[in-house]
Amino acid sequence: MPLGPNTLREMLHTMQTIRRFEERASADYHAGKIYGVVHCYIGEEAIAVGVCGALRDGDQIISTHRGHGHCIAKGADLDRMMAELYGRRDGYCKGKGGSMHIADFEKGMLGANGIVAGGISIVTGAALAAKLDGKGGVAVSFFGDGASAAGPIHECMNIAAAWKLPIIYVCENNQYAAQTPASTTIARQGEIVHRAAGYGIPGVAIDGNDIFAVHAAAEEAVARARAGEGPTLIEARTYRWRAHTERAGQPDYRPKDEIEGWKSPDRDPIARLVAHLKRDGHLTDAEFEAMDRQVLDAIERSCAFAEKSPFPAPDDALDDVFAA
Amino acid sequence: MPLGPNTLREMLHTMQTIRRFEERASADYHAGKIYGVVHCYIGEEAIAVGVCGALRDGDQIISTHRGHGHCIAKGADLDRMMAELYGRRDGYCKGKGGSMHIADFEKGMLGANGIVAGGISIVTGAALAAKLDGKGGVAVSFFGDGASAAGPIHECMNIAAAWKLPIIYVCENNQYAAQTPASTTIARQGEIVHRAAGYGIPGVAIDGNDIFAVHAAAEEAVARARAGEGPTLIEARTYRWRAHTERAGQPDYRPKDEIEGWKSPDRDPIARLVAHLKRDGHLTDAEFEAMDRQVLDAIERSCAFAEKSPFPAPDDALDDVFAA
Amino acid sequence: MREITYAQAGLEAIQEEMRRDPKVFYMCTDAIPPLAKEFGTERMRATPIAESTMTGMAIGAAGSGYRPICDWRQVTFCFVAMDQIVNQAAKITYMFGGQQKFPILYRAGVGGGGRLAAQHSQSPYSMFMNMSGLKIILPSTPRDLKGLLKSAIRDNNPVISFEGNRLLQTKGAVPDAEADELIPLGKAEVKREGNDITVVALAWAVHEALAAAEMLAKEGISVEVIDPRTIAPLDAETIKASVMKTGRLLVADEAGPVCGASAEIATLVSEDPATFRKLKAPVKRVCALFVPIPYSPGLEDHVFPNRTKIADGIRAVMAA
Amino acid sequence: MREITYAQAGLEAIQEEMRRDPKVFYMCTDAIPPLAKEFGTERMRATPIAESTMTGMAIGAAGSGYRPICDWRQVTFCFVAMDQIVNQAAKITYMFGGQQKFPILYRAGVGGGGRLAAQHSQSPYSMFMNMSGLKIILPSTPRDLKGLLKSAIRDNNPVISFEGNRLLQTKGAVPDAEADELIPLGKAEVKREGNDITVVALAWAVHEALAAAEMLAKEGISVEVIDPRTIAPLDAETIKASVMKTGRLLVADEAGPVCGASAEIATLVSEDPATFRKLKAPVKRVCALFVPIPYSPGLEDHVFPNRTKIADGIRAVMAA
Ligand SMILES: Cc1ncc(C[n+]2csc(CCOP(=O)(O)OP(=O)(O)O)c2C)c(N)n1
Ligand SMILES: Cc1ncc(C[n+]2csc(CCOP(=O)(O)OP(=O)(O)O)c2C)c(N)n1
Ligand SMILES: [Mg+2]
Ligand SMILES: [Mg+2]
Repeated sequence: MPLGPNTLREMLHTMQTIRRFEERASADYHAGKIYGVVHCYIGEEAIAVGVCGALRDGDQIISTHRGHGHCIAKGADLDRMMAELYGRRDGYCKGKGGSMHIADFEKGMLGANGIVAGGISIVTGAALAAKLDGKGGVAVSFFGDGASAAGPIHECMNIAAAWKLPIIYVCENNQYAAQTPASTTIARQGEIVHRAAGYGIPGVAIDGNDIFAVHAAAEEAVARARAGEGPTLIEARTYRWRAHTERAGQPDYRPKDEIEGWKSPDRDPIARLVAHLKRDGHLTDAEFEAMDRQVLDAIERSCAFAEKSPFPAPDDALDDVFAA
Repeated sequence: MPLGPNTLREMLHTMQTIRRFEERASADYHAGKIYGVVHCYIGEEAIAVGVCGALRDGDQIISTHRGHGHCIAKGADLDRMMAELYGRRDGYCKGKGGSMHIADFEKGMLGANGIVAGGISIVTGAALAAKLDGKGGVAVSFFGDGASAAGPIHECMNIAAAWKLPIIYVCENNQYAAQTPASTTIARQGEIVHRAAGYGIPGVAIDGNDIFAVHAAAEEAVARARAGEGPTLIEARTYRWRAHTERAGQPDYRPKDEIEGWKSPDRDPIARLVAHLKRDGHLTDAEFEAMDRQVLDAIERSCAFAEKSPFPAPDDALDDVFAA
Repeated sequence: MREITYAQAGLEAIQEEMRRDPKVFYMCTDAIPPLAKEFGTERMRATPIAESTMTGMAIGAAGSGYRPICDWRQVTFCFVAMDQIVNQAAKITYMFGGQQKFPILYRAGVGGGGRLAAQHSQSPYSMFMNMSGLKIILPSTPRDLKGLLKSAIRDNNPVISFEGNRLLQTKGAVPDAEADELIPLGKAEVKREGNDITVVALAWAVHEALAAAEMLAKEGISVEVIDPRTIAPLDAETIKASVMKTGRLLVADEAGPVCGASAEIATLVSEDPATFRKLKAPVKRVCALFVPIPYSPGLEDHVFPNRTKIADGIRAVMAA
Repeated sequence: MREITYAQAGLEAIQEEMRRDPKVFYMCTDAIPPLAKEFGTERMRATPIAESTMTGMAIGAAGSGYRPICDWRQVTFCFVAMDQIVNQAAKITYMFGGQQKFPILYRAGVGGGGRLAAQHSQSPYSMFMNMSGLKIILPSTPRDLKGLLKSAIRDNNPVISFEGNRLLQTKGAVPDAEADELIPLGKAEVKREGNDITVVALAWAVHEALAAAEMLAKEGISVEVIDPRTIAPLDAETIKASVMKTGRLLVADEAGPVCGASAEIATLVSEDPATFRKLKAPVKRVCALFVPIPYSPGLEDHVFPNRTKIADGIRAVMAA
């Protein structure tokens, strides 16, 4: 289904929200309000938004260590996200999880995950549940090029293919695992799409910075999954703008011009969507500025919400080890 | 290189040795002289022998829980093998390992392994060592169709392809993992060869009961590996004649006529080689009978050797935890 | 009451719970024939050999409203799934602030005696006790197994059931289906009362300890045998109450001693001022020797504890 | 002597051994820049994110004459490799009857304090101590780290080096390359002498225990602080000798208590008749609370032990 201008503007809004959210998260991290580690998704927004745009309520996704984008795209609440980053009681995990562990099971977001490839089998289990439920639910596993080298994606593609599970495996190939280029550690010069053949499932490689390409590939894969025809592997080629993590003094060994090249307007997924909408007369500069102000306001509110939320009491550490 | 009659007779001898060794091991297991668990390779002999026939001294292989065939094909000593099965001091592992853990590092046989897929990365490390040595050494990883569903083979094919390691991954596809048919748990109706594409390495599916096909595929893969061109995946289709293990009362849910069909002379790898040699005038019935007697004698001697070897002293259990 | 085997008791627990609750389903690398027959391949799922994935799928299915049972068969095979156990199953409830429940039963055989050598003869339960977030049962009798498995399936958390390989064919009285007997997680049982020494024994060692107690009764030593049944959480109260009475503690376990359940139990007693003050003798562990398990029968038997070694240990504590 | 950081000391140990022995090479999911620079990509191998395969490849390379170093980075990541650790590396020498040597060094960061939440703040060393076949070091100072790593690389067995995340930037005196100082595996060090109580402390907790000892000296309590440095095998003799003198034992550890190294150390002392008889007070563990590690600073700090909690523990033992 071609994307109408309203849908596209909503998608743009979500992409911009991801970017602004992370700009703020990174600033607040360096300001000492957010702790531990923050992995930014900036530059890759079209993937989460394009894929989640093909899903409906009740569908489930799982994320990686680089989770904010997937959370926001699946409809998570900015206030509770920011409160979690701030380590507060009203955060999604009551301050127990932080950036690497935000989840919203009500929205079908089964969590970020600190372990590379650690979530793939979990969401494959959600796909099995969807199949057993028989209501046409679909699951999505996001994972990185780095994760493609680990066993779980293969075990899961095999079982999902053999059992025709309704799942889409979305590889966000940003060409690096931390400092290591995929071309040095991943066969076929870092191309992952070819793995699909081993399991007899469709494999699609797309420009992950093109929201149209992402959404189209996702729609097709989702339709297939809902129809009971099994999994699809999508390799979305992209690039991360920021360093692997926000840690201070963290070096970034990627070539400077490579980084800058990916930030250019003809490759930036947001700039590309803005240009498209403007070209077709569906967006003006002023409208985009207004949208951005809205986004920034929402993020400002989320920070205020987070600031107001109390830190958990020390003894809260003893709760939630087990469910009742 | 086409196989000459002498080589073929040697191969036949080795195949027959594997079969007779296991017939005896299974009889002695049921007689209570061998303990624990014994997994028989009977029916699959052409694979071990065809592949090891393409190797030279210094090349290394690793085996599975179904290890006797690989040991014998790589030149392990029958006496020390049988002594290990009997749990004796002169066994390969001084009675500490038993059937699932026979190894002969001097012969380049890096061990059977009780863990499905457990040895694949170990022998991939041996391939890395061979590459670092720079002397053209090659490594072989045998694994089952069941093991193809587990992560290690994929992690290893990826790294071996990315690093062009001199290794051959040989999948012995006997169509079952214990009681479970590969067609129900392995994508593409249980065909594994297609996985090679994901890593950009050659994948070859062959009749694993045809010693010529096995040997030819192995020679090509070995040549490639020695030339520094990296790994190959070989899928050898075969069948196991006996139950998954020799445990008493162990049921076998495979269809009876399927089992019998694979035992027919036109599928039995030994009968096929015998027929070939006879057709070409390189073997007579009498010669094959003599060969078989030789084989049986050697096995009888190995049992006598094993019987004569003492059981380890109880306190020997405390040795060999650490190397000096 | 009927007498059935430990293996049969385990099967009955699963069958009864699968009948009771359609959300319960079973995964194992081979189908279990009676389950396949009764519940079909949708609910008795034969999986590929991919324990890591089975383990993770159980988490995802549990988070989506199911109550999966994931049978690793031997504990040995679950080490390929250890990331899913340690980093996911054990922590997911907590990390996510308790927003979702993860009712999962993991099953695994433990223990040696089968001449299966080092990889297939392990009893590493304390590795799992070491992390918080898991409940762990280690039943020694058919009745305990059945009642604990049923409780485990109804629990809203990941529970691991470690089941003694040596116990599979042992028989014992078990209430039938109508009784629907649940044995609560976290409650030890005094398997034999006594006054002179407390023996805390685990799984197969319970039976060996009872046999040792029988022998020693003839020597005038009165042995109390406690079976924790659940090892996470441990029922420290029952153990400590016994030591308050006897003033002596021996722990008998088929596992090795180092950082074992035995060390934990010994420490519970020696760190509590009340029980410490009552101790008349040093605590003692009678465990496997600290080596991988060897294959040859004489070696294997030498490595494992048994009733004789337990009895010797008790005598030593009595004499200390 | 020069003062260098713990991180630098670790790097020097690797560099010196790689210079000394061309068979040593290094695998890690990211290249370590100074190693890549000096030794090239053949010997400083950046691997895919496949710790299970790295771990197994190290075994195969070791069995083929190399001395690989496999850096898991955080212990958390090695759980995907647990089969290779438990079922292969720890048992291979034994299972194969000692026919081959497997010299391997595994490295992993342990410990919390970084606000990294449950998965990235683990100290599960006792899970590895529980199995035989592994040697394990847990150094607390730059000097110990360097000397133990050098010994570990020269050892003919799989050795795991657990390195405290909190220690990386701490500084200490370290002999330089010419000294080629080797610290033997299996030897504890008395880090501070004292008479009233023995505190066995691990890794980061050594420093907290020393700080606590300093505080308590002012209260007239003389604390002996022992750092095992190697936790497999444990130097039981040094620990017991200290307890024979002091009659009291406290174990301080950043890990949780259950089936921990702390339980093992406590049990060593309470099961030995000689030390048991000398005990004037119950043993005590000062460890992390038994929960997954939470993210928010106040929660995390509440969960971990520190000098204050250790000092309180010591006072409690002295008063018991
Ligand atoms: C099993 C495991 N190994 C190592 C790490 C450390 N680590 C965290 S993120 C990362 C790189 C991941 O690369 P990729 O999958 O491509 O995702 P990206 O960061 O590029 O989005 C690594 C190595 C980890 N978290 N888990
Ligand atoms: C990780 C693991 N899971 C399960 C087992 C139990 N097991 C032993 S052999 C086997 C079947 C293996 O099938 P396959 O790889 O096809 O080899 P085959 O037995 O057919 O030769 C299973 C499930 C194991 N040894 N290791
Ligand atoms: Mg990446
Ligand atoms: Mg098979």
